Amino acid sequence: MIEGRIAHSDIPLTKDEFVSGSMVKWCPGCGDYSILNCLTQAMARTGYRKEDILLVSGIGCSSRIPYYVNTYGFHSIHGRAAAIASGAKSANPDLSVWMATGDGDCAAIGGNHFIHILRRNVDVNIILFNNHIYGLTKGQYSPTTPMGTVTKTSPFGTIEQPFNPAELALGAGATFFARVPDNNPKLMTDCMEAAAAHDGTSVVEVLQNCMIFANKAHYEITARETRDDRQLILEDGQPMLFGKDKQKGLRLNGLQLEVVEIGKDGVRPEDILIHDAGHEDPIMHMMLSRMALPDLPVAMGIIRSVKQDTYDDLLEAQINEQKSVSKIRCMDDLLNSGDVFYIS
Amino acid sequence: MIEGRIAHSDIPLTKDEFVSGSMVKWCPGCGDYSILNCLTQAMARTGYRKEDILLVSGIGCSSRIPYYVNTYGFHSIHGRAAAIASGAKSANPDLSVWMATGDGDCAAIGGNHFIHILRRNVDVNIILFNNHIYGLTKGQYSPTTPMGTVTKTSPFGTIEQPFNPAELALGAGATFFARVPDNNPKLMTDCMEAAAAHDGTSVVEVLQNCMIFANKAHYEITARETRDDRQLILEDGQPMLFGKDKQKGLRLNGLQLEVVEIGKDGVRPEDILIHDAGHEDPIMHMMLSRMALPDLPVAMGIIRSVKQDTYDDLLEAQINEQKSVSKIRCMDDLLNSGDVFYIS
Amino acid sequence: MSTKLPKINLDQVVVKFAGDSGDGMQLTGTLFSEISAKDGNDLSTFPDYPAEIRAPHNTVSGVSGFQVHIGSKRILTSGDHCDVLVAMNPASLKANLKWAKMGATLLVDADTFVEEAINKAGYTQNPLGDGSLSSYSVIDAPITSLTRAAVLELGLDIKTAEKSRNMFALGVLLNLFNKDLQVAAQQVEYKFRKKPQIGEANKKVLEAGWIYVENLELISSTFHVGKASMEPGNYRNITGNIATAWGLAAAAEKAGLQLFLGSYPITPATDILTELASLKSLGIKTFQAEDEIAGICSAIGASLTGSLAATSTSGPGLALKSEAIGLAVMTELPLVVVDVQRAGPSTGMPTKSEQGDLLQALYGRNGESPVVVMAASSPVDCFYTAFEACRIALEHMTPVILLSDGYIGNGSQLMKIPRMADLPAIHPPFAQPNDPSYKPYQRDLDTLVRKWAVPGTEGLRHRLGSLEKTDAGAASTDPENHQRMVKLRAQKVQKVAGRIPELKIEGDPNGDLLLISWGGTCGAVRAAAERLHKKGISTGHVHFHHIMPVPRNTAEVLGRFKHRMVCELNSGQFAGYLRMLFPGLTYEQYNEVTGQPFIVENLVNSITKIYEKL
Amino acid sequence: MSTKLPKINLDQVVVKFAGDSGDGMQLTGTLFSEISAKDGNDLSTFPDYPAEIRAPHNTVSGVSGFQVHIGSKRILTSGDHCDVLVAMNPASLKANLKWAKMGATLLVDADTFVEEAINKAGYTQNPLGDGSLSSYSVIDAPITSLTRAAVLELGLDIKTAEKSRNMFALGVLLNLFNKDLQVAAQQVEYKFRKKPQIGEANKKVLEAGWIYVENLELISSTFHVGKASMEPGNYRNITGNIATAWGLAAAAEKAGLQLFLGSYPITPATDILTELASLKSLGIKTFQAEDEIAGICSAIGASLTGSLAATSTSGPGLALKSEAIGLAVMTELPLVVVDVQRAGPSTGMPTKSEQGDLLQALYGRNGESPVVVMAASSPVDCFYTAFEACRIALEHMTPVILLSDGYIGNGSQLMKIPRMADLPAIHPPFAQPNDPSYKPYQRDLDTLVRKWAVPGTEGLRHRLGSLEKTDAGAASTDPENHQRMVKLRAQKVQKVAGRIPELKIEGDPNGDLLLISWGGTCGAVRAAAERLHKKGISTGHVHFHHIMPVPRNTAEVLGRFKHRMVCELNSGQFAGYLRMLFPGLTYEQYNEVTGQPFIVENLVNSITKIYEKL
Ligand SMILES: Cc1ncc(C[n+]2csc(CCOP(=O)(O)OP(=O)(O)O)c2C)c(N)n1
Ligand SMILES: Cc1ncc(C[n+]2csc(CCOP(=O)(O)OP(=O)(O)O)c2C)c(N)n1
Ligand code: SF4
Ligand code: SF4
Ligand SMILES: [Mg+2]
Ligand SMILES: [Mg+2]
Repeated sequence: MIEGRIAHSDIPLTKDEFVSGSMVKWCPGCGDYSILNCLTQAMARTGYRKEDILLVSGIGCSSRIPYYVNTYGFHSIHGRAAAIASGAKSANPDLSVWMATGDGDCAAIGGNHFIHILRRNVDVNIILFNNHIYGLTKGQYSPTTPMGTVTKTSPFGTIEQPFNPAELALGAGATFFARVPDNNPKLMTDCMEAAAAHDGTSVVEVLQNCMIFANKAHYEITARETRDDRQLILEDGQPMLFGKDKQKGLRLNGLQLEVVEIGKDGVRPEDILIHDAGHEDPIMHMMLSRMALPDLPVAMGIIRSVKQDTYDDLLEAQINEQKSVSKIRCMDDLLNSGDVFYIS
Repeated sequence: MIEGRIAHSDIPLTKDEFVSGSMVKWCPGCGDYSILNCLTQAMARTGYRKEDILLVSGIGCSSRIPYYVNTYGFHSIHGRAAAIASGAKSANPDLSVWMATGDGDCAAIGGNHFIHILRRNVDVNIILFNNHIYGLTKGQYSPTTPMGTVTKTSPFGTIEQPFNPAELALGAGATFFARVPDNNPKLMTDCMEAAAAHDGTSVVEVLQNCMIFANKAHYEITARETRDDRQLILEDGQPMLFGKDKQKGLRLNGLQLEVVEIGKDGVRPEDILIHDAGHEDPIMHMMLSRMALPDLPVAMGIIRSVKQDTYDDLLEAQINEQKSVSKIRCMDDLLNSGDVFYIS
Repeated sequence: MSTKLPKINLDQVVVKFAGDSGDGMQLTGTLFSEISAKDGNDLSTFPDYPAEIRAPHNTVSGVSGFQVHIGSKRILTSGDHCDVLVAMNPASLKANLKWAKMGATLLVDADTFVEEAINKAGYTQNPLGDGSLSSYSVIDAPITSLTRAAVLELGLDIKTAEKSRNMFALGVLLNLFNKDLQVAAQQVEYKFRKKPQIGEANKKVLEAGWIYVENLELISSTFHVGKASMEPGNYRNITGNIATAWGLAAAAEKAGLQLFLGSYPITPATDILTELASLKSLGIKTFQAEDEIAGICSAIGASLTGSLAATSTSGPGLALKSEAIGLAVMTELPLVVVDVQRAGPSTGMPTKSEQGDLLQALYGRNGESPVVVMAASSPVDCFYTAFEACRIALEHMTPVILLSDGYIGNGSQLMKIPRMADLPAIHPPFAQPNDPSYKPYQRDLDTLVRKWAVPGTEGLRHRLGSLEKTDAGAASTDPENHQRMVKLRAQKVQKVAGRIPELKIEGDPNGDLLLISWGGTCGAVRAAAERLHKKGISTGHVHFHHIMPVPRNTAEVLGRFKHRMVCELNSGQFAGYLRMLFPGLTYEQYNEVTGQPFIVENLVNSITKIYEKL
Repeated sequence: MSTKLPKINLDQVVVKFAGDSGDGMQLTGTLFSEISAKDGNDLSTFPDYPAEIRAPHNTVSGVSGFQVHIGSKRILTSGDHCDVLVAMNPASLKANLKWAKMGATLLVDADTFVEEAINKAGYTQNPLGDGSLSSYSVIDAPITSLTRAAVLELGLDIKTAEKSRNMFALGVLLNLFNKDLQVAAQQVEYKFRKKPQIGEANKKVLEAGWIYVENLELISSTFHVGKASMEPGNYRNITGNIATAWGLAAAAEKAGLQLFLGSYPITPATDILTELASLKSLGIKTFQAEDEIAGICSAIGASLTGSLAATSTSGPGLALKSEAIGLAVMTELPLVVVDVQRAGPSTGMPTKSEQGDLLQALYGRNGESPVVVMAASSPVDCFYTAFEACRIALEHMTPVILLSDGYIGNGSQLMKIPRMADLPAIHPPFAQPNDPSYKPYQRDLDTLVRKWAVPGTEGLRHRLGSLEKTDAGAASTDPENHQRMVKLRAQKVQKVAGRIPELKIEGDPNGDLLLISWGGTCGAVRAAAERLHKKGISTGHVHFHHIMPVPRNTAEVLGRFKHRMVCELNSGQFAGYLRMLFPGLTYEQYNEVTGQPFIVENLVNSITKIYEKL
């Protein structure tokens, strides 16, 4: 994006100014509240004028969020937010375009638009509320529901392998992917801020808890008591350490990641892998994305963030180029171009 | 799949019996002819009765192939073949279900069904005719067209990163993926045969030449004169060697694949990586999928082939389980189950 | 016990349960219905809930309602205004008082009428204290505290304890209506059979509610709704969506085929998928697809390969399925598409009902693309209409769109349990293996139906497709062939008229005014017709189960009356359709597009007004 | 040169070029049209090609045709039967002879009439030798060999050389019609300006063809089609699809907005996308989406953010867009949806034309979902109708569906080049920044149009969405609000009637018979009306550009005639629609569903027959 393309607010904005004040209609205890909190905070931090922010969503509990955010908003139809946001940003690159979507909205009905926006790298910031369930329609399994889960539509357990959104996104060419639990607002807000700063499509997957239909779906990963040992919070340029005292870390063994403990079996701090979110080749990011309990901690934070031309910038550039080289500068030119003859 | 589920023909069948005899309506010189050839050959090799094979396709030049194959066929609508094939196989697992699709049909409008069939691992054999163009509609770019290509709808070059079908498929959880050039019928037929033998969704991507709208799109890779140096033909359990005299090979350098020459710089045959298509972790398969000219040869043959329960088998198993445990065995049982009361 | 109070006999009563989304009103209403049914009442129910899962506590937008209409006579609708309103908090009262009849009994939880809740509901003062309810008979029980007290001995935490407040209300009502406490206690026990401790608590609270009435001096009389005179037999209470699911399953069993449902969840149609997903022991396969398009396409794949295939959805999903329905039209494969309509356009009001998809069902596809369209008229009728839709789809090799709606889909009725042996047989037109003369599009001369050659059949290999085809199945752009095929497809659908029942006029068979309805409004319009007739307007009523094609005698029936009035919950779609089909006649319209079912009283009044001006 | 042969003056002539898919017939036809246009003829063209890219060589199914109708009088259609048929191989002759008038001139490449090709075409013997063409005037030129000879000196390989065979045919025709060789040579040079060597070869062959006529003893006379009397000015030949693209672009320029097209390729609509993709210098953005749904959704995103947004497709794509059109209806955003209709149902016959999507355009969405529907009547009219569709969409904040079809989309006509200054202004109803009273759904009292507050506008932040809304933009399930909004959306669309032109009757203004048409059949039906009138039936013709809403005076105009006959290339969709709207009248129908345009002669004969029975 051309620096300064999106106008900045003259005065610093606070999170509260980004709260619309509409009555919030999520269930008490829903993880969505925390996302709303972080999102408004992150938007305030971008410094963009509230008028220049557009939040597009699909349909689902999660997709109600535009009503609660004090920017321009569009609560669209199920699954299509990515296509709408692509059009909005390509048409009007002066806006900071955000998108909110659920695991069903994004990966079921919206799957195609999701992989295509990533491939094109349109500058849209996607917040993916992944609660492993269809909330709004009352508890059917989604494409991220773990194999074997009993839900309303899988009374004997699902028989489908779930998507791992990070793997799917990387396979589609994602340039930015972050994953955060819904109970770490600091990390979430930081990742959202980074997503906004990233030129191109950025995905922030939030492991969100649906109290009602998939309570504790992420509990094994996110429980406060055990999370230090079960989450690896990535920091760019830093060694990949985790555990209460950051004594555990990741090491590469062939093509396999393994957990080692510093000081044990002669492991030294410098043996630990350093996270490089900006590495163009996505193989290590793919490995991080795939890390799963119980053998490995789950990777949190920014897994990948690489520079690549955005669709919207390239489109503008092509238009500017044509404007400068073409002789057709207005409709009268066009109408009178080529094979025109006078009839008397 | 349960062994013997699909009936075998009593007599051996030949390729010719699989040719329907309908007039073939592709352009002279189109790569599709070679695919038709190999497909009928591969079908003959499966030994299945012609009646028990169903070939489903979408819309496109490529999707016309069912008319030319002497099995049951279904030339459906644009992009939906994977959904139709999923239904066909889940409903009727006694059939050997195949699917033909183009890069537009599969990765543009059909993208969502493609990633979902892979995630579910329905036992369908997909032949993906990848010619980097929309053929039937006369030459618009597709989601696999390389960045910058001039086509009818991109007169100043495309501004979209293409999908790499293998990467996309692996990101979606593919259990079988093979890639073949359209001018290596032996390899193509072998891969198709392996795809048919694989339980679950298998994809055979054919780098197919569209004479008319994207001639020589794959020429750099497939040209006979140079192909030995530019293609690495994978063989399961074998070292990954290529070049005229198989003197070049792949070695792992950190997380990077590199080309080495046996005998040069002390490289010994045992330094060369061995291909393991059946390895569950897809990281190496992802690396192989991503190999690209000029630094690396392009991987051909079966990149990945791992065992995983199929959707259709799990569905049958769940039904059989319920049939054995439930008291509801017919509609009369159901109608009279639960809260029923007599009114006199 | 309750013998000391006088009993008033009523032939019908409407009860509405209203509370916060989490207050368990749907369960309470269901239990009340079931207990009444066991007591011999006929009934009809109507759940009316907000789109949010747990809409904000104590707000009007968060109120969840469940209306039950019980009677000793045949019950046609879930009732207009209610005789008894249960309001579990101020917001419920605020939202529903307008639906209570003058003089109705109001049961409210007095404990909830605290300042915060009163304000949140939008009241400026406490309605229990300001005399504004003086024309009602108010029972302001301290339900919350009495509930807590009732379960004290069980040692539950307050939250769990309070969750059974709804049972207190139920207990009060059951006593008021002279229902058997024992039956009720058993029913509650059954519902909570998987959580016996909670069940115990609920039973205790139920009893407390019951006893409360005994000791109450406020109440001067109880009511008694007698047994309805129903055909003797086994009955069950069933919602329209479950009935639809079962109708599909029954047709599969009758046809000797596997049932395959390809679907994507959407309110208010999801229950059909949910129900069929649980019926694996009947060999039923459900495929929860990635979207509506994959839902129908997977069903087309299943139909192609020999299953009875169906797909279920609501309006926005039907829109997405349009293109694929065209594929089923072109390939002439059997397929049932269920649309449980909701209020549109677009996402609209997902939990509200409407009849807005009629023209979409008829015409929402490219090209000349005729399909059979039918509509269910009540929760129970969903069973028979779904069965019939399957029978037509299979025997006529055609997609059938079955229109239901949120009102009948979620509403319930008593169903006399049918015997499978009594349902009609289904004979799909399978092609004979190795038939040397088989051609994919060769047709039965009479019905114009082509034969179904399922992959796997020996000697009949062929290719179907979405391109225009010759009889032999070859793609063709020949002008005459196309014209012929377009006609044949249309005629094939028209031929279905030959096998469907004729229209039956209820009420006056050739009077001044014919009320015309289709779909889920049958009961309300029938009731309106009866009342109009009683008011002295000679009125008949005709209801369309079959919309494309219409019954053979339609023109004749429509022509018998001086005036025709089409009543619909849309802007006049069926009226327009009738004008297209039978242009010689004039049609009056009565339309509402509010997301609510017809109120019989409004119907009667409005129609009378229109009629008087004719 | 050609002065030695007598010239016969004709006021109109139909020429059909037919050859194998690779024979370059489309180019030949286009060149012939352009040269005729420069010579002052009015014209209309009709390309008719197979679905395959290179259908099998020498087969009937692989024949590609291009028909040109030129005249010194106003040309209404691309012509019925042809006066001159060019057949580049036996299959082309076989496929097209039925379209040649008795006595027509046939130009064939005698070199191609070899046994294999003759058999492949389905002839049992050589038609050039069996006397079967005796009623035609046959020029059997050895085109292939003469072509080779003509370019011998250029040293081209045989394949390249033979590719210019079509120029030989063109040369023959130009001489036959007394066209200027110089103009033709320049035109050819221009077409091949990027491949000058090929251009050189083509020019040489063109000359050879020309000269061939000079030396030909077979030909006894040449023809002359005089200048049409057209308004003087600058003209160009333009196809309907290009005209549509330019109409959209012109509207954007007039409105001062950026044009955004979100689209997915589909025959026969792709050219609109292709054309606009090339116009980046006008600031036009095209987004080739992953599918039709993303096509329209990206356009909705662009509309939301302040562009003039459009999406283009054909029937199956319109079906896929149904759900999203509902979103635009609900959010009341301006959007133009172009449907270049083709023969359906389903994939149908993609390269053939039809008017089968009318009811889909009107009703193919869930719920009550009204949009403006318009239809273009000719290639040139596509420009003006597209412009007007944009103007209405922008000024009335509504989606507009613009129906075109394959026939007018691919066909061409001479367009008098308009001046942008002469086109009407476009004023979108933008909201004022910081307007304190701004509400998203507050409406202009007269037009019922809401204001457009584009993101970025200060002080107007709001949320739009697919749920039913109050004026203030809050989601609402209030019954009265919904009823009101449903009505307002419908009325807003009806209000457009206030600004569109009234219907104009051509021919008899209140005679016995009114022919009614809409869309691309205007020319044929007008021609038929004229001929019927000449035959003595007092006939008027009225053509509908506006379908929803219809012009204000429709009822009055329809009522003036004794009989009304609706002529359509479908099974009677518009006729049914008129019955719905104006039920007091009766409507006769004439329908064809063959994938072909109307043949004026058939129209006249069939209508006469029907009329005589009335
Ligand atoms: C076209 C269409 N299909 C289906 C639906 C019904 N529907 C609404 S939200 C939803 C899924 C919600 O799940 P998710 O996206 O994970 O969001 P959550 O509610 O869990 O936040 C579905 C199936 C719809 N509104 N529109
Ligand atoms: C719903 C719909 N959209 C668009 C089309 C037009 N269409 C037909 S084939 C095709 C793309 C063909 O490309 P590909 O799938 O790569 O197949 P190929 O012709 O190259 O083999 C398109 C866009 C259609 N038939 N249906
Ligand atoms: S249903 Fe689940 S996701 Fe939806 S608001 Fe309630 S807790 Fe949150
Ligand atoms: S257009 Fe291309 S892909 Fe299609 S048949 Fe011709 S050569 Fe093959
Ligand atoms: Mg979810
Ligand atoms: Mg292709």
